[in-house]
Parts: sequence; structure tokens; C-alpha cells
Amino acid sequence: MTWLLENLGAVAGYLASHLTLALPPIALSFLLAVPLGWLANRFRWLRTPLLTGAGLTYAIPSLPLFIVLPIIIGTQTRDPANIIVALTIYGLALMLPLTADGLRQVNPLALDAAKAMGYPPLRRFLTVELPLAGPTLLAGVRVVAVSTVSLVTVGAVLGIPSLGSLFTDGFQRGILAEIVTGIILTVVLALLLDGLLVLLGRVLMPWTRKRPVRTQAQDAVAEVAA
Amino acid sequence: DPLGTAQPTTGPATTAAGGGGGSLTVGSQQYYSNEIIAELYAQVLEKAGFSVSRQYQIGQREIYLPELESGKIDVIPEYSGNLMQYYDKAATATDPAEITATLAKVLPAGLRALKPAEASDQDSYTVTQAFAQQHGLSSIGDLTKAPQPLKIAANSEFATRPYGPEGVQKAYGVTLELVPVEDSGGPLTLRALTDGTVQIADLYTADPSIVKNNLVTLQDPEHLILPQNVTPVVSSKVDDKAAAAIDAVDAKLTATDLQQLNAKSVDEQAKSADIASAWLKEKGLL
Amino acid sequence: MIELTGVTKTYPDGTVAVDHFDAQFPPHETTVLLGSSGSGKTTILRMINRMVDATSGTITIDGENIADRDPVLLRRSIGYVMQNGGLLPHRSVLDNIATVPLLNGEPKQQAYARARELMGLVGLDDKLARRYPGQLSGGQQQRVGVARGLAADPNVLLMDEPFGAVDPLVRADLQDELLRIQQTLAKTIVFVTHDVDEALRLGDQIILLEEGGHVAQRGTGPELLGAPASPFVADFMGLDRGSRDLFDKDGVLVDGFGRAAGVLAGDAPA
Amino acid sequence: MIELTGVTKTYPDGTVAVDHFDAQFPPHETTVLLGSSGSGKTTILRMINRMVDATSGTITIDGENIADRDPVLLRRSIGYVMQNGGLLPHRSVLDNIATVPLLNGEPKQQAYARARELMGLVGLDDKLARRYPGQLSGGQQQRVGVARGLAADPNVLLMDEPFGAVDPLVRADLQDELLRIQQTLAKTIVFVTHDVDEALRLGDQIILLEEGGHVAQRGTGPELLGAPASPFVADFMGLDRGSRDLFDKDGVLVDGFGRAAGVLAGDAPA
Amino acid sequence: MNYLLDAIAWINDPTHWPGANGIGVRLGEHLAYSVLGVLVACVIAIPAGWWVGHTGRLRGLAVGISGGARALPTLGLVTLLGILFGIGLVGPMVAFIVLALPSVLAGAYSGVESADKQAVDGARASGMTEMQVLLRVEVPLGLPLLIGGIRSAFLQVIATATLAAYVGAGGLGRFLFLGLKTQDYAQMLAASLLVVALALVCDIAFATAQRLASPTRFR
Ligand SMILES: Nc1ncnc2c1ncn2[C@@H]1O[C@H](COP(=O)(O)OP(=O)(O)OP(=O)(O)O)[C@@H](O)[C@H]1O
Ligand SMILES: Nc1ncnc2c1ncn2[C@@H]1O[C@H](COP(=O)(O)OP(=O)(O)OP(=O)(O)O)[C@@H](O)[C@H]1O
Ligand SMILES: [Mg+2]
Ligand SMILES: [Mg+2]
Repeated sequence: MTWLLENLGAVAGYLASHLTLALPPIALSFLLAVPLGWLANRFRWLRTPLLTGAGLTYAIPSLPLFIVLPIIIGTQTRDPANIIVALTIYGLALMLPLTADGLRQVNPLALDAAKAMGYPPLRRFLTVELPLAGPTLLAGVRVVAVSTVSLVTVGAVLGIPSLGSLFTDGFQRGILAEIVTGIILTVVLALLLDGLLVLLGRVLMPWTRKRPVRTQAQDAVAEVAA
Repeated sequence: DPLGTAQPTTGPATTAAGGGGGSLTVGSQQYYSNEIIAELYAQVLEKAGFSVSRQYQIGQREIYLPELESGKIDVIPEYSGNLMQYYDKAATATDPAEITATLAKVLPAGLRALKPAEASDQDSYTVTQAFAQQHGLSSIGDLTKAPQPLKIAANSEFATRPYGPEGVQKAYGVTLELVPVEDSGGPLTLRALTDGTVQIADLYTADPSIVKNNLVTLQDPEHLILPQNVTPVVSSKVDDKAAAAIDAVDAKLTATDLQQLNAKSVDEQAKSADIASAWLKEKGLL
Repeated sequence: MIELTGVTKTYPDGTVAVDHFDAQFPPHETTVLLGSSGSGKTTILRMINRMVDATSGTITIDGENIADRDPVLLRRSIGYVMQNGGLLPHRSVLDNIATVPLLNGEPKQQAYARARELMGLVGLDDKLARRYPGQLSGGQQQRVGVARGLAADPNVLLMDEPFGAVDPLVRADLQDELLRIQQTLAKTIVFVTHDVDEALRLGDQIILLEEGGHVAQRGTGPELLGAPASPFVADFMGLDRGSRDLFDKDGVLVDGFGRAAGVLAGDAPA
Repeated sequence: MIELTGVTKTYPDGTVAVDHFDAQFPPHETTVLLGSSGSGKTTILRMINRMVDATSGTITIDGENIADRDPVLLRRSIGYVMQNGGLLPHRSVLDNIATVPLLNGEPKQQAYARARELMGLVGLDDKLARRYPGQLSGGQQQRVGVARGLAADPNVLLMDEPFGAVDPLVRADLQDELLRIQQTLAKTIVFVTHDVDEALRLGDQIILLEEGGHVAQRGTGPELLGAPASPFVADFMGLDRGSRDLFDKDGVLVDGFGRAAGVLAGDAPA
Repeated sequence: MNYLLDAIAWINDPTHWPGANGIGVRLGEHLAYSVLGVLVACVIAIPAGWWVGHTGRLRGLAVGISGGARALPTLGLVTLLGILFGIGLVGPMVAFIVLALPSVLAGAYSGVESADKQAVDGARASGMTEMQVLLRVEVPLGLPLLIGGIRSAFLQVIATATLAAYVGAGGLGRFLFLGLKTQDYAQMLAASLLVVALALVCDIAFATAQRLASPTRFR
């Protein structure tokens, strides 16, 4: 605690750069997963390669990816773009299967109804299918958010500042408090982001806030009595 | 210490056009000791009227040297032997003066090395006091008196170094078994030594834990181990005035000084900026 | 008038769901497609709004071949009510009802006003307007489904077992409601069910289907009960199970098992 | 004889599902619990085999208070048949039927032999023995459910809307089958349904429930139809909707809407 | 692309395979660490998950633990455990277990929860004891989800097991760190490729197991 208080300014700076690095991959992996998830469902033969591929990408050790990526995309090693691209790849690996599942599990009756009412295809996808897959997509984004926040720390090994810098520095200097501070802050940041996403979901998907079963039953009774 | 800087490095350096001496970017390795030295340079440069931006904890050589070459960084504290080997894998120089001479030749255009300090921070064969006494050890060659093979904790690349197991076998007849630990002489390596997992550890000579734990660093009469004197590498933006300021620091930086600076960071958990300014004031440089 | 001529549907897996089906659904009347599971009722219904495209045969609405119409626009012009309502779970009751008018570009205010009117027509409390389907009882959802089917004021209303998922009391209510609405609006309704009682209650005309959409018999309810064309019809209508052969026992009508089925109230009213 | 005295169930969320319910289910007879959704039928049924523990009141079977019995052993002694069968999807038909005898430690061979016998009794082809529930039609699954309920030869059989999920034709078949089985086995059956026709068909005694398990009326089918105790009963039995007031129209019995409901076959057989 | 070819050439070099420092031994170590880590996680998480899924108690806690453990940065954990336990397998093994725990736990409880409610109800009503309901009904029906959880845990641990080399243990991480520290990117990339290939093989094995656990005949 004392350690944290004495180094508050620096830690705040790390926190800020940590967030700057974590947010773009979270957003990007969502934006990429939606069309890819749609493809995986639309074309059956694409499903297995896409989903297995996603699973395997997740198995790439992060350190070499961070080092090899700049060679491939032609950036400098310490460019934040590397971290963002690498973490987007990992995020996509987590997000894609969930997106595909979410879209596949949308109640076909609702889609059928939308079609029967005369929704054109694109509008149907954007205003019916996507929102109805919302809860699963949200679950996916939450997992991605948590794991991305945690993965950003690996960048510290390459000298990209984040809460992970507290690990590398604390380790070299043998300061346990510094490492523990880093771990706790990373977890807290991840869980805060997660909480925010849950709130966002409540706001964007009001229909998922079901009323208690009891009132529903009372409605039914009231209707029968009416 | 990354925590000593007013604002930690995020993104590219802000090289504000300074008043008297222009603006310079000082970088450091991802190594607290290196950051303290960088901070020494930064503070004297500021005193000399330069506006300095700091880019600390930039990973390892393969990451920051390209940035130095491309002009994103102007000053970085380096270590002579490894720097030479980075640019010339076949270099054979082993004593400090030769290395300085070679460096001048192999550094890419636009970069130059300033005068090395007395202080160095190099690999070492370090054993515990008890082990040294038990077998009467003072130099690497004495290790033959202990039962072979001996275990040494070091980074994995130790195996490929001239002063690694093969070199030592050839030069001193000592048989070593490498236990790879990837923390570059950090707490894991130290602990492996003190808890008896290994008999020898490759610690850096400026590591304050050597003094703290009463460890014994073995002599290297055959000069297998490359000297690693603190050597600033600078870009062409560093003019004579700036170079003079930096030289003044290195002229006073001794091996003991460096160990003490490091000890302050590790034991007192002080920030690099505070450690640096205290030392500079003590030496009358600030 | 909706006319189906030689309509056949073979699904990609080879199932011949409907085989050369001919029928006419007269305007302003309710035609019930009755049959057990898998007889092709839903397939026939969905070919009318091109949710399923017929493999062969022609379907015309007021003389116009639906194959020549844009399916999206065709669907907007036909009301469709399905089992469980098929409501959009993420839209409020009002939005659900106003969907088609809004798709047709009607101004929001006008569409919502009409939706509220329809809520009254189908017997839904105005307070439910802002609720989501998941917050309604089964019966209320069905009412929303009916209101939605009527929202664009279509001439044709297709209803696929719309009351299958609810309680018998609620179901009877919904049937009453439909009969009442039909008295004022007089739509052309095609109603699919497998419940004989429901068919007898709602259908001006009943088409009883066997597997493959083959017509076992068509006619009014009394015609099917009074003169079943085949043992299948008699069986389906429950005539040879003893459950529709009713016996008078002290004013209570009992079936062949001696179980009560109704009360004899006298001769039929004129 | 099963007796329930002042039985009340309040669920943890405060819902009073059943409120001071009294009833006797006579041995070797079928008692139907009839009522609309949420009236507490399932709760009453499940209190008998202690799947739900009553909040207060006593339930006795043949004079013994079930609260004193080990619930697991109690359940093995009572047959239970539920909607959709509630079969184990990962066990074959034979294994499903033999579950309870095997739990009771009966030797495998004997349990399987009995299971095959039961398959015959409920009208299942022997060839289905090795199939999994997912490979059966809805009606076949229900038959397996009934066979499973009978497997341990229990005196008491609890059936919770066992035929709710199937086609009306299949449903009628299943009802016939049950009546036939009951003629030979004469179990004490408690049968839950919300279908009036089914209740009239199967029940020796019918208990019509209002919300909270309040008894609206109890008696035989003809008693409920002939002398409804309240407007609710009349409404529920369909008497004041005009659908059970039948009129004779040229031998076809029609309801108040002029829709056909049956055929008048003469006076009741003795 | 060149690096990739070099890496493949490195793997194809037969001299890199045999011996105490060869690919064969390292591959075996890597697999062994992963199996051990996941196995220990299973021993802890499966009974706990089954209990949570069956009773519905402490579900919030289980979800919280899963989420929180996912947020734990592996790098921080490895450095912290390194300082606490020194070199050797203990530190990384604890990290692997922590890493594997959330997926296995979630697979265990969600599997049990996913068992068809009607089937479970039917089983209980037939007179199965709670233990019988769990072991004979809920567990077999939840097996595919459980295996799915173990599968993703295993993939994650395989990817992370390279860190064991950081603190002196073996595994494919040895090649990775040696390559990294000596700028031998071909070797480093080769190590990564081997890790991915190992993951692929294990993934296929798990997919097969998952399919066997949920034969289509149930559906
Ligand atoms: N998309 C499809 N692909 C293949 N076969 C289908 C498809 N839809 C329906 N069928 C088959 O076509 C036949 C008729 O189906 P349809 O849904 O029209 O029957 P239905 O009378 O509506 O039955 P239900 O009362 O069960 O709704 C059935 O054998 C069914 O299995
Ligand atoms: N586990 C439970 N927790 C809370 N309330 C419950 C629970 N189970 C049932 N209820 C409530 O108790 C009342 C009676 O439920 P029950 O299931 O016994 O009715 P039912 O007559 O069987 O209805 P249905 O015909 O829909 O099956 C209902 O209001 C229901 O919402
Ligand atoms: Mg249908
Ligand atoms: Mg019930």
C-alpha cells in the first residue's frame, strides 16, 4: 500500500497507457468477429476451418507473436500497433466461436417472423439477428475484455509501458509490493471493464431485463379472470 | 526506475524545441540500473540547458538500437562488450581499450560511443562465501578443485557465449552444467545460488546483491569475460556541449558507485530520479 | 380470392410435403386447414406469402400470380400470425405491432396510434404497450401476434396454429375474440390447426388434409361430421371412437364410454 | 387411499401455489386434477412423492404419513409419468423402463424381461428396445414414460399432463391405451391435465381447481357438467360458451354458433 | 515468410530432434507439464464444479472465480511465484493450474446445469439418490461441455507452458528463449510452430473425445 501511495503518479500513467492499449483490440475483435461469424454460419464448409483456426491462434505463445508480428506487418517492435494487432488476433480467437454460436442460436421463429413481415435481408441481420444474438455477443466481449486487459501486460517485456511494467521492474528489483500492485490493478481494471460492459448490456438490451416469474404468472391469472 | 519519471513513456517522444541547447531524447534499457544511469545523463543535460524527454525501459538491444539508428532516441547508456558483439559477432577484442577502438569502427553511421566510464556491469562467475572457502576459490580456474560437473545458473544464451561452458572448459578445464534461468542474473538466479540449487551464478558485477549476500566473484585471469564498461551511445544530434556534460558523469562513475546506486533502488526502493540527483549533487555535478 | 392450382412442394431433402394441392380460399371467409402433424398444412400456408416457394403449380391472389411479385413486398401485404406469436423479443409490444407499417414507411406517430387502436381491438390493456414480449403471458403474446397481423390492414390473414400454445380457457377466449373481429373486419383468413374443435368453431370451410397435402375432404363442419367421405375422416373427426357419438343420459350427453360430453339444450335455433 | 389434509405449499419466493388443499384419492380409481395454468396441479402431484415438500398439512398413503418415509424409497414405490416423458436421453428404451427395478436391486435379466413385457403392454414394438429416446416419435416416448412409471409395479401412478405434447390422434390412442391398462391393472392414478375432454374421458373423479389449489368443484364428469357449482365451473367446462350446450340439427349436434360438435346416437346404452 | 521457411527448416533438421536437449525430449516435457497442470486443475475444479452445478449453491462465487482467474495476468503470476518459490517447476505449475482452473470449473458446472431439466426431474422422481442423479444423469449429459472446458484449458496451458523455461524448467520454451536471446528468430519461430502443432494434435484428440461423449444417437 505504501509502495502504491509513493508511486501513485507513475502507476496512474501506466494505467492510462494500459487502457489505451487494451480498448482498441476489444473493439476491433468485436467488429471483425461479426462478419466472420456470419460467414461461418452462412457457409457450412467455412465453419470448421474458421473456428478451429480461431482456437489454434489462441495457442500461439504471445511473446514470439509480439516479436515476429512487426516483421510481418512492417512496424517497429515497440510500436503500440503491434500490441493492438496481436491482441486483436487473440481477441478474435475468443470472440469468433462465441459470435458464430450466438448468431446460430438466435431463435429461428423470430427470424422467420421478421422475414414473413417483409424485412429485407440486410436490415433483418442488423436490426433483428444481431440484437437477438446480443446476450451471447456480450458474453464474448466480456471474456475478450478481461483476457485482453490481462494480456496487455506481456508487452512490458518488449518495453511497451503498461501495468505489466510493474512486473518486470518489480521482478528485477525484487519488490514484491510492486508486482502485487500490478496484479491487483490488472484484475481490478479487468473486472471494472467487465462491470461496465454488463451495464452497457443492460442499457442496450432492455428486453433481457425480465420481470420476475411471479408477476408473469399473475398476469396470466388476471387475463384468465378478465 | 520507471517510477521516478514524472510521466512514464507513452508513445513517441515529445521533443519540444528547447531553449539554449535544443532538445534530446534519452532512452534506457528495460533494466533499473540502466535507467538510473540514463537519468544521470538526463539531469546533467537539463542542467546544461537542453530540454530532455525520457524514453525508459525500452526492452532489449534489438528493440532500442534500431530506434537509436532511426533518430527516435539520441542518448542511451550501453555496455561496451555486448554492444560491440551486437554489431560484430566475430569481434575478438577482450580488453577495454581494444573494445573502445573496435566500437568506433563497427558502430553504424550517425552513431558514436562517448568515453566509457570506469564502472562496468558484466557477467561474472559468482559463488557463495561458504562454497569459496570450502574449496579455496578465488579465480575461475580454482573451480577444478570442486567436484565436477558444477551447476551454473545463467540465461540460456550463456551456452553460446565465449565465456560459457565450452570456453571455460577449454581455458580453465572446468566442467559446467548450465541451468538456464531467463531473468538475466535477477532474483531467480540469485536464489538458485543461495539455496544451493546451483554452485555458481552468472550475476552482473554491479548487482548490489553480491555485496549484500557476501558473495564471491571469481577472477577471470584469461579474460574470457568481455568487459562491459558503461558507455553512452549517442546520435549526431548530441553536440560537443552535450557530450561534455555526459562525459563529466562518466568520469566520476566508479564500479562501487554503480553498485551503491543500484542498492538504493533495490533496498530503499527509491526512484531513479531521486537516486540520480542525490549522487550528482554529492559529486558536485548538479 | 386465393387460388392454388396443382401446387407441389418438394423440400431439398426429397420430402414431398405437398403434392398437387388445389384449393380456393374465398374472400372474407375463414378457411381452416385441418390435419395431423406433418400433413403439409404449414407448407401450404407459407407458400401463399412465398416464405416457401412452390416447386410447381400456381398460386394467385385476386387473379395475380404471386410468383411475379417481389416476395418482400408481397409479405408486407399479407398478415401472418404464428404459433407462440413469433414476436420480436427485443421490441416493445407497440413496436412489434407497428413493424410492418413502419417498414412500409408510414410515419411513426401514425403507426403507433394505429397500433394502440389495434391493441384495444384484440383486447390488450393500453398499459402493456411498452412491455417486451417476454414480460407477457402466453395469451397476451398471441393477442399481440394477431394485432401485428392486422396492422397493415391486409386483405389476407394467414394464421398457423396461432392459439396452440395456450391454456384452454385462454384459447377459447382468443377464439371468441377472433370470431368477433372477423365479424367486423371480414378478412380472408387461412387458419391452420390440428384441433378438430377449433376447426369446427372457426371454419366457414374446412379442408381436412392427409399426409402430403392430399385432401381427405372439404366442406363445412356439419358436412364433415354428417357425411364423412372416408374412414380416415370419420376417425379424424372422432366419429368412430365413440367420442362424437353422443347419447342422451338424463339431459347430459355422454359418449360411448359413458363419459360426459355436453348438455342437450333442445332443437337447433333457427 | 391417498389422503391430503390442509396441505399448503408456499414457494421460497412467496408464491402460495397450494392453499389448504384437502382431498382423497380412492384406490384403484383415476382422479383427475383439472385446472388452468398455474392453478397448482403439478405442485399437488409432486407433494405426493415428495418431489416438493409441503409447507404444512399432512399427506398419508394407506394411513402412513409420507413425511416419515425416506423420500428416495417413497419415490421408488410410486410411478411418475411426466409431459415429454422426462426420459434419460443417454439410456436406451429398455434401460429407461428398467430404471426403478434396477435401482431397487432387482437382477438385470429379470428387470429387462419385465421391461419387455411392459413395452408390449403399452403398445411398443419390441424392436424399439435398444433405441434411444431421441430416436422415437413423441407418442412413442410417452408410451415409454408410462411403461417406466409402471415398471416397479407401484400401487400409485402420478401422471402430469402425460399426453400434452402430442398430436390429437396420437393423444386419443394413448388415452385409449391408458383406459385399457387401467381395466386390468387398476392402479390408484392421479392424473393432471388442463384439457376438459381428457378429464371427462379418463377421470372416475374430477377435482377442478382454481388458482392456489382451491377446489372449485369435485365429482364425476356428469356431475360437473350437469350441476356446475359456480359460474367458474360452468365457464371452465365450456358450458356457458355455447360450446357444450348442444342442439340437435338433423341428427348432427351443433353448438350455439351452429358449429357441429357430434352426432346424436340415441339414448344412453345401459 | 523467410523466417517461416527457416523455422520449418530448423524443425526438419534431424539433428535437432534426438538427445537430452532435442525437440523430442522438449516436446515430451511440454506435453507432460500441460497434462500435469490441467490434471491438477481438474482434480480441484471438477468436483467443485459438479457440486456447484448440482446444488446451485455458491454459483455466484464460482462465476466470480472463473472471471477473476481469467483476469490474472500470467506474466505477473509467474514473476510473483518465481520470487516466492525460486526456480523449478513449482511456480509455473501453480500458474498453469490457475490458468486452467476457470475453464475447467465453468465446463463442470455449466455441463451439469445444462443437463435436460426434465430428464433430471424424471430421474429424481424415479427414486435416484442425489448422488445417483449427479453421477448417472447430470454428469454424463454434461460431459461434452466439461470436455469442452478441459479442451480450452489445455490449449491455453500448452500455449503458456513455454514460460516454464523462464524459471529453469524444460519444455519447448527452451528453444523459444534461446532463440529470443540470441536473435535466432528461426529457432524461436520453430518453437512457436511446434507449440501450435502440439495444440492442433491435442485439439483434434479432444474434439474426437467430445464427439464420442455426445454421440448423435442421443439427439
Ligand atoms: N424445411 C424442410 N425441409 C425438409 N422437410 C420439411 C421441411 N419443412 C417441413 N418438412 C416436411 O414436410 C412435411 C410437411 O411439413 P409441414 O410443416 O407443412 O406440416 P404441418 O402439417 O404444418 O405439421 P405440424 O402440424 O406438425 O406443424 C413433413 O413431413 C415435414 O417433415
Ligand atoms: N419452483 C417454484 N418457485 C416459485 N413458484 C413456483 C414454483 N413452481 C411453481 N410455482 C408457482 O406456483 C403456482 C402453481 O404452479 P404449478 O406448476 O403447480 O401449476 P400447474 O397447475 O401445474 O400449472 P401448469 O398447467 O402450467 O403446469 C404458479 O403460480 C407457479 O408460478
Ligand atoms: Mg405446421
Ligand atoms: Mg403443471
